[in-house]
Amino acid sequence: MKLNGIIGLSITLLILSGCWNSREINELSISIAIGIDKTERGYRITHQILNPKAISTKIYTNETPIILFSEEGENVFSIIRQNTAEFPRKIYNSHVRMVVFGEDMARNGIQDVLDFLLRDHEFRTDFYFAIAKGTTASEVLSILTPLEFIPGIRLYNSLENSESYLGITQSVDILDLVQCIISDGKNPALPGIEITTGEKGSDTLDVLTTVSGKKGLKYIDMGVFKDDKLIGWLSEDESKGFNYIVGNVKNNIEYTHYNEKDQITYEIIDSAKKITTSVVNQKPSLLVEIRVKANIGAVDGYFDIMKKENESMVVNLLENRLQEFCESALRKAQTELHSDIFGFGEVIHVKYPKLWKEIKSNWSVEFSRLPVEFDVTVELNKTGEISKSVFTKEES
Amino acid sequence: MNKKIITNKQLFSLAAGGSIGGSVLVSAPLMAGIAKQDAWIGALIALIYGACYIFMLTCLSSQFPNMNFVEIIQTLLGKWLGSAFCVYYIFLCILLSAHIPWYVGDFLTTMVMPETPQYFVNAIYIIALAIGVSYGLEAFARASEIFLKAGSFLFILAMVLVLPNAHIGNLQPILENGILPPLKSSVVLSSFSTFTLIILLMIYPSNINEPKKASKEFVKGYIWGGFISFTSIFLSILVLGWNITSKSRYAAYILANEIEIGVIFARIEFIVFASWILTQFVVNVLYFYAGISSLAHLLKLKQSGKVILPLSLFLLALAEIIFPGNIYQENWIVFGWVPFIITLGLVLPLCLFIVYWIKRLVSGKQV
Amino acid sequence: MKTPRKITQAKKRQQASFPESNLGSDLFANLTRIKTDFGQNNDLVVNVLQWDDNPACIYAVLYLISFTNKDTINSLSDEIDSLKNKVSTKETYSTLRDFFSGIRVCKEGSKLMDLYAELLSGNMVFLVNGSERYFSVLAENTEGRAVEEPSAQTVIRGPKDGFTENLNQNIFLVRKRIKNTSLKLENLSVGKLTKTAISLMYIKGIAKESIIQEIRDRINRIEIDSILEGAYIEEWIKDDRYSIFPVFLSSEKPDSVAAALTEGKVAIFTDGTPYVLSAPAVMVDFFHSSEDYYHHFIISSLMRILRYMAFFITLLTPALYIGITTFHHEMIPTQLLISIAAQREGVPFSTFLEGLILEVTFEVLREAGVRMPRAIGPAISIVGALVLGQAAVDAGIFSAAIVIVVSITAISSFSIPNYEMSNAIRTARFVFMVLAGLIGLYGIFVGLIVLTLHLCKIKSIGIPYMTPIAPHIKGGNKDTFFRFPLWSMKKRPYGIHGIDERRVADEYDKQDKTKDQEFR
Amino acid sequence: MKNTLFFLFVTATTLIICVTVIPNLLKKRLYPEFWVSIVALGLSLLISFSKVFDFSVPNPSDLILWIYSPLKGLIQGLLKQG
Repeated sequence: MKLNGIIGLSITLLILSGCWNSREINELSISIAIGIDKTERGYRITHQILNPKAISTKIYTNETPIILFSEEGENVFSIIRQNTAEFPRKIYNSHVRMVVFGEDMARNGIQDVLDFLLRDHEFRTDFYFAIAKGTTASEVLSILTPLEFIPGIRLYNSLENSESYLGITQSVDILDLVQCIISDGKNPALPGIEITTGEKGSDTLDVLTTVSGKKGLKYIDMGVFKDDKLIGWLSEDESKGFNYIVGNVKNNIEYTHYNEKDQITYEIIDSAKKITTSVVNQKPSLLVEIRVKANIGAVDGYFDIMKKENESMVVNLLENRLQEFCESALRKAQTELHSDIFGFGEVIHVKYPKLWKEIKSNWSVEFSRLPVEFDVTVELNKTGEISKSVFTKEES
Repeated sequence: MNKKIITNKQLFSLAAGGSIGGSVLVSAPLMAGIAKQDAWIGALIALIYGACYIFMLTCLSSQFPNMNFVEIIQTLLGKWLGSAFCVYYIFLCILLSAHIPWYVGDFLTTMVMPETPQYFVNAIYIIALAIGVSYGLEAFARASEIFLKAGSFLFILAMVLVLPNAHIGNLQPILENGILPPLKSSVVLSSFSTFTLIILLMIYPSNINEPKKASKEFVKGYIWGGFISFTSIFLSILVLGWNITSKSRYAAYILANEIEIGVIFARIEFIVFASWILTQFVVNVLYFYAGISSLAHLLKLKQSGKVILPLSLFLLALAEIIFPGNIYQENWIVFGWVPFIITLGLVLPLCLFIVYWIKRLVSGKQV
Repeated sequence: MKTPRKITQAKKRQQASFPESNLGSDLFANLTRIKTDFGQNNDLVVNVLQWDDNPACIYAVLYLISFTNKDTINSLSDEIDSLKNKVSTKETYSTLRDFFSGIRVCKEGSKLMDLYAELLSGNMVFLVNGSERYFSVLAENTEGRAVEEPSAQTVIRGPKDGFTENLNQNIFLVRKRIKNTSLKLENLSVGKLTKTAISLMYIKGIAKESIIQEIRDRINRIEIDSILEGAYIEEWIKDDRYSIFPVFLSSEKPDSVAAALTEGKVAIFTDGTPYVLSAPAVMVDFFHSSEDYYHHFIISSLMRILRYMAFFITLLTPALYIGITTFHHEMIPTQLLISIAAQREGVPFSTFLEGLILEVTFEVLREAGVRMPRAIGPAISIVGALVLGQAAVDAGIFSAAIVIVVSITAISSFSIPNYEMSNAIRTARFVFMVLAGLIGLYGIFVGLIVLTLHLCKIKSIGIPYMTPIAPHIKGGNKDTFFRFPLWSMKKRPYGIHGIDERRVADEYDKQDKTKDQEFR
Repeated sequence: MKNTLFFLFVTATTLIICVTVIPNLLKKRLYPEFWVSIVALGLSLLISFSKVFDFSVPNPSDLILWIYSPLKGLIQGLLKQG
């Protein structure tokens, strides 16, 4: 009997002492997006926290789907913990979908925050980054969005969608970002978010009941970094060029004018890049070959695309257009920003390791002088459900 | 004589499990720290000379088909020197049996549940360990077949699922700093996955049902284990890049974090942990078993099963103090573990081999 | 080395209570003796008869009326009447004996103890005045349940007859299926008090001699006063007595016992129970149904995979749910997490407690379903479904998700063909739930490791339980996870069979198999 | 708190082993087993004491480091980066 007592005691000890990390789901406040701003005191961290009651389809409430939570302090981790002092539930960060940096924050450097995000066990690696262009991250996170009630998830989804169907953004997760920052021959570029203007504020539920005229969020431009500091923005066209150069375009719409007012619209369905490098007199030069497959999306006017001689014209128009994008992106990066966001340095590193060791330390200067040529090849694939424009008059 | 007999297939599993368990989650950061993007070449090199090393072990032990390692040491080195080496060997086994629970506890309290005290994680693990050892070699060898299959399957599944995230650019430039760094890094890998297999000599020739074909299975098992370790290092570098790999603590787990294919195959990094703990468990039971059976030989214990429980408790206590923190642990691996295992795993068998040859030459002359 | 000595001691004790005494030559003295030994037993019938007023021709017929078949008694008395004229004075005993041994199963003896045994097994005993011997005639009442469809192991396709409580009937049902002289039967009797008849059945040459001998030895070593069901034997002769996993395949279907015999297993029949044990049985046997072999092999293989999935679902689903929702929230997809979180708003219990309460409730419902009278079964299930499924969730006491989890577990636990295996898994499930509640997935992994170790450790009559998975047998996995076509299962399961290892004739390999297809 | 629980756990387990296993060993005259058990239990108790009362016990890992400290420079050259 004594023995049973002791065994029971030790098992109870073992069990009583368990459950340290157990937390019921309804005791968590699930953070979906984090905004980080630079302030005078240090940082302002904004959490977008789910309100499960409002999202649940069964219970009707008048509450907002998210609760915004902001705290200011000197140190990132301590701010995140600070929240517990005011908030009934511990903030849970494993489901963070977006991390939004305020523009000031990005310009001051994001390296220290990234170290924390990698080190803390709650943060996974599958969230994306964005920069609030011209505004603060907490502003961005405070905007409610229709269709997808949770703004953080909306931001995540539309970033992925705009990457695959628009080709002006790039989704960057923490490993990519860190690799870009620590690599000598590559600099990161992150998508920017802008708040679209509207008369009505978008931080109450009322916004979901109106149809138009509200504030919204939109991905626009790409922020170019040098190491971990934001130094400038690529415009929409330059962002496109950037994405073509790094081979990040999967599907995209382009249009060209074949005369003054009529346009041909293309749907890019595939794009591949190949960067080759050669060294002449200890000076590297690059050739970027971009191969693009495109369908015809629309033809205005009476242009007959089925004519043999017109085909090459159609192709040339698009090739020139794409070349323009790429060149403008390169020009911006080389002359204005001096930041190698395309990873040309890495290409040289792989091909000419010895040369790279010499020019590594001075790469941003070297990069600005780097001769780069573009060779865009377009392959026309399909013409859609109709061949010629139906309005083309047949000459019979 | 109720000698425990295991099949060749089980030897394969034990060797492979032993080789995977020690290395798969731990060695990639160290190797990437030394050889950067060429660490995978180091893994290949380690695999090649490791196979030769295993072959040497089988050559040595097949000369003494009815003895285990402790008996071989005592026969070749004499009573006093032999016993000294045996004590050192037992020290290795017991120390390692406490290290592995520490790794499991450290992993869990670092990556998954930081608020749980490590001794609690260790206690649950060590209970399983004690059950495993007390069930005996035969039962455990059978279980190791299942552990190896399940572990390999889960690991390969994870590696296949993470392939879409691979960037071939992370491997380039190949051999930027010459062949020397990969060679150096291979020493680290083999001190985790190759030299540790010395413990299998406790069972290798004497407990096998078909000793003639066994050496082949031994080498095959090692190669399978080496292949899995290689895959983990290769993909860590391919996906994470050498820089993040070398700076992460458990690279393969972070690697599995990257798995995201549709909705189904997302957030399943725990399968890497599952495969790791399965193979880790194989290694750990082997160490504990080797420790206890050599202790039994040295002190002439009649019923060695009776000391499992007290020793398990000792392991639990030892795991609490063995590494004060992971900074200590990472230094210890380089300055303690590598020379320690090389002494026992490489130098000792080589010495035994030489002594054996000398003795044979001497006795040959006499005949 | 201990057991044989124990047996002799037990025998000595037995002999002390029943003194070794022979019959005397005086009929009436014998009868008095028997009557005193039986005491005030109303069902002992002693019929003293005399032919032709000859004092030498006095004989007595004894039987237990509850045991004997009335028709047999009637026909016997008719037969005796016809004998009347042939009987001479001196040879009454031998005449009677010779006559009956010609037409019925007859046993002779002279010991009182054997006589009692004969009476107690339902035979008629003849005693003749002046003879020191008796003989008994088989007159057992074989009336019992007719052969019916098995109640616990039902099939869609395949034979629908099931074993009954009658031993001879059961043996007949199996013998009918294997018409071969090498089908051997051994009769044993176990139980000091009950003297239950046990029969071992095997096919000589196919079953391994060492296994038969082992089972025989172990059964002989049993020392218990009563055996009322095969489970008593199983519990006594099991290799690892504390293991909850069954190592004897119990079946109430003659066709599956016949199949087990052809695989080289040994069947153990116990009198008085419709369940027949077969051993050695390995883990995978408990996931096979006799129906697997009656359907197309691809379909059967899929069914088997479903059953193995059901095994894991039963074992792990509640534990995984508890572990993941209380420890590893990062593993749940965000949308699912939101919906679970919304469901759990306002639920008072922790997930672990919720799971535990509902699982226990389910077990209670299941137990109630087995024990209660048939007629109120539907009522209970309605109450159970309504209370658990609807009201508890609506009232906000339990979350809907946990009800789904428990239901899935319950349903899958019933798709495991063997009830004992299903019980074992359901029991293990609670351990996993506690482990998951303690430390999450890690606890589940360690639990799985220990479970695997345990399954690899236990044996069934010396055969490792996980054969042919661990130890892995090359080519032995044709009838484990999948069911390969019958013609490709050329050998009997490894480790069990004796000399005769092939199932499919050797010549079949050499035949030109394309010939069959030429007809098309 | 955690240390106290650890100490209690180790002590309880030691007690269980002392009650169940040790008398058996003595009864069967398995003296080597007895001494191994006593040493193992004693050491684990010592370690758990050290956790609660906050004194340090020698760490076997330090022993290994000390044994191989002459090789430190060699290993440093061999296994550090480059």
